Amino acid sequence: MDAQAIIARRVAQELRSGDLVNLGIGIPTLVANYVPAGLKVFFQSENGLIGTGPIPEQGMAHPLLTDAGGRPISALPGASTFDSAMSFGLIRGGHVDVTVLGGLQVDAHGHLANWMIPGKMVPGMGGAMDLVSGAKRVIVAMQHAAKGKSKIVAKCTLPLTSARPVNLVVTDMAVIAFADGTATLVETAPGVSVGEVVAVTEADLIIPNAVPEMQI
Amino acid sequence: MDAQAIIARRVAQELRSGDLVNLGIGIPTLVANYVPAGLKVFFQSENGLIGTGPIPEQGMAHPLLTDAGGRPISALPGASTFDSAMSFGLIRGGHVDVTVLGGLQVDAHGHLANWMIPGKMVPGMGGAMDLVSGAKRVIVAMQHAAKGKSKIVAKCTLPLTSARPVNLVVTDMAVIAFADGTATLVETAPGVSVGEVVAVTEADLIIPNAVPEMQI
Amino acid sequence: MRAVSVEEAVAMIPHGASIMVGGFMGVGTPERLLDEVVRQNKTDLEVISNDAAVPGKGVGKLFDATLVSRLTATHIGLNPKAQQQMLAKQVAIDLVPQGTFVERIRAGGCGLGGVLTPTGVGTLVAEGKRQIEVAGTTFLLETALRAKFALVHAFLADYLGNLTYALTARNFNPIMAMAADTVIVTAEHIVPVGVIAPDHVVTPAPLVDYLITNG
Amino acid sequence: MRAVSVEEAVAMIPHGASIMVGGFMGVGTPERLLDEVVRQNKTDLEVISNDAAVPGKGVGKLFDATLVSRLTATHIGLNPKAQQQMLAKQVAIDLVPQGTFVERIRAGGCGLGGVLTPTGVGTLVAEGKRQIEVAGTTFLLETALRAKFALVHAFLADYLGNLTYALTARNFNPIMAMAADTVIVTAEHIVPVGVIAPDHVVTPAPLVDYLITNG
Repeated sequence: MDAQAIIARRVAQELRSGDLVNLGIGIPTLVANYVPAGLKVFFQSENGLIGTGPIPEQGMAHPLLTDAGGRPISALPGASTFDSAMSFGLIRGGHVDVTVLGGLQVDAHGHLANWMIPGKMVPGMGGAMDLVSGAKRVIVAMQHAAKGKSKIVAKCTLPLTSARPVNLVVTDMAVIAFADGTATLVETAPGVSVGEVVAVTEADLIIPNAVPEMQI
Repeated sequence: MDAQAIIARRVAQELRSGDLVNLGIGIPTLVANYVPAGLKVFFQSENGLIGTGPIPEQGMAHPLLTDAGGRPISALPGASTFDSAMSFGLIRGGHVDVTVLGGLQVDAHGHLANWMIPGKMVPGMGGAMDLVSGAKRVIVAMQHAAKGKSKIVAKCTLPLTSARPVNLVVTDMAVIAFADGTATLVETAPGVSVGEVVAVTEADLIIPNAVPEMQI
Repeated sequence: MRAVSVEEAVAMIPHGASIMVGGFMGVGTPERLLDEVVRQNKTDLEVISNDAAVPGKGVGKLFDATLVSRLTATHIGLNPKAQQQMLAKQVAIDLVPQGTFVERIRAGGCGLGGVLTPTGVGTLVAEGKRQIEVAGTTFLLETALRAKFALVHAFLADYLGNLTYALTARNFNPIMAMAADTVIVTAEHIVPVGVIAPDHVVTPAPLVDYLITNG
Repeated sequence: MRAVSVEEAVAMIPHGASIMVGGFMGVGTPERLLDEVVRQNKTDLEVISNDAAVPGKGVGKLFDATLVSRLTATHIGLNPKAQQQMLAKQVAIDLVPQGTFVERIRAGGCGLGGVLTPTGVGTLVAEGKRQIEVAGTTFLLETALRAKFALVHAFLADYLGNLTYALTARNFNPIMAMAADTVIVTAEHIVPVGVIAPDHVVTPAPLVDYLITNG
């Protein structure tokens, strides 16, 4: 299984029936592919839709029905559309149960940096700051390391997305939970040892006696 | 012509084609009866409707279509309905061109008191404070005096509705305009002399050389 | 969303709970929920509602049964019982300008701490409130308002909980449906999924916790 | 509301004007108005728009023609020309979180001085802003945003100016339609009064100043 599939499959396990879920661009988008058939989850697209469905069949796309990147999507029966004030009222107001975002860095306190590399990448924060500040549960889906450097750091060196810590980080190597300013190793990826995770992780991790392997 | 008809007819002359107009309860409600047939005015009911029409025919009323007092109304073709946040967004945001309200007192500066008589009448301000603070133009429609006492006073003794002065007061005796903290007698009612208005008015009035009579 | 009976839904509301009730002079108020609140005799309620309606109708029923300990509203002038209970100090009443009332609830539902409004500056309403100047204009800081329960009346609800409202019965309902921990809805008609077009949904399904079954 | 040609409408916009433009990545953007802005070569525009779209589409066309002097937006990452013009300091760019962006515009349209949001507290976004504590929580004070013109794209407009929007093309359009001195609208379809049911109107007619005639 490739790294992205590991991450997306594991994140999908965090979703509960009835949840309103917002998926960011990149790996988070893949999570929708791994939601069990019986689970009724509402996906929000922050440009104004609840009930996003898969990419439409050839010739069935509508130019006025897109995701936040402007790509054609479909809407499931029971979908609803609304303006951006409502969309971010839902996000900031805690009505989104789970948001899944990509990350550049997450630090030991659970602080996320994912919107800016000063002097290099200044695209704007879009909806990320509101999502991290407002969603009930924030999950970061990202590679554990980039170019051999841990993305789970002692302290973020990049500008923060929010002062509010994330709840969970799911990587291709581990699941790490954040609470009360600490990071706990919750699971390891298949074939990855606790020692390997610790070796590649810059942040201090609390290691419980038993760390199960992801069941994906 | 009775006092109420004089006031309502004269206020109706202040409306312009395309205006969005909010009429308060009492004399202001009567203004709708005197709008010239050719004039296209939108009437707002602050409980969530633009395009209020006359009281429906017997048996045609709908329990979910009422004015702000809960009485059945009708809606004209081209009407729109909305929630209370939108309704007061329209009011506070300056999208209502004219609001016509009743008054207990208006003082020489144009300050209106119309929502409370301490120890006696404490019904709540409803939408009045937002209407006076937010509408582009505020017109007070009221009797000039009550029980022989001028309702146009030197300084309001009753709690103010807003710090923002009203633009015009129309009574059964006169039309008075307010600007820059002063009150100017603009018109007199048919058969009422300038002297009579001045005699019955507590507030100081600026009296132009020529004060025309209402053309109603 | 879970479909429940009106008895089951109201049984969840404890005495002393804060409840937002939709409606404007009883129009768009979930009457069946209020009838059941009266039947189950829920006391000491902190009610947030635009007005006190009139005796026998809407929120007026709660005053008839003296179930209200506190009311946040914009106008109570048409309900003599609410006025009497206020004057007798049986009910604490907070009177709020209507535009401020709805913005405070909207702020509560949208995760805002409050809003700056010009309404009430220089009046009794300003007493005890922070005044904040922006670009030379003075505004009142009005803070967010939330409740434990929102009792909402819709026109159509689908099986998922998507809601529409009819005419002037919309009023505060969709705003309150965002501003409470638990949202309980009655609907004039419950319809299959897909009957309501996505563009016509006013309250999206995930906001609704309980839908009262009909008939 | 007055029905006018697209040439007539754009001729009213002076060089250097502040314009809000509806749309999200070019979806729901009034393309005909932007094409005409480019044709009439309106320069030094202060644009308020969610994003810079992509070259050749939506607001992207204004960057192709280097007509923008200032952009207030939430994201410009998919338009390399906007990024280049920002880095070359040809365009001043204010980046705002998307929820804050829409609330600032809504405040401007609804007569509020601003809102208190938790978004951005403890980040670069907080720099230079007032922080206000309410009940122990810190919020940023974000102030109202308005423009001289709003360029809005609707799905249906009736002869009076009532508007509806389609699917995800609604986005910022109805909010911006409240927050500008002059509101100019294009619609995919112009229909007789009564075709749009009152409960389906999203932008009531009195908010619209000019409707661009079709075909």
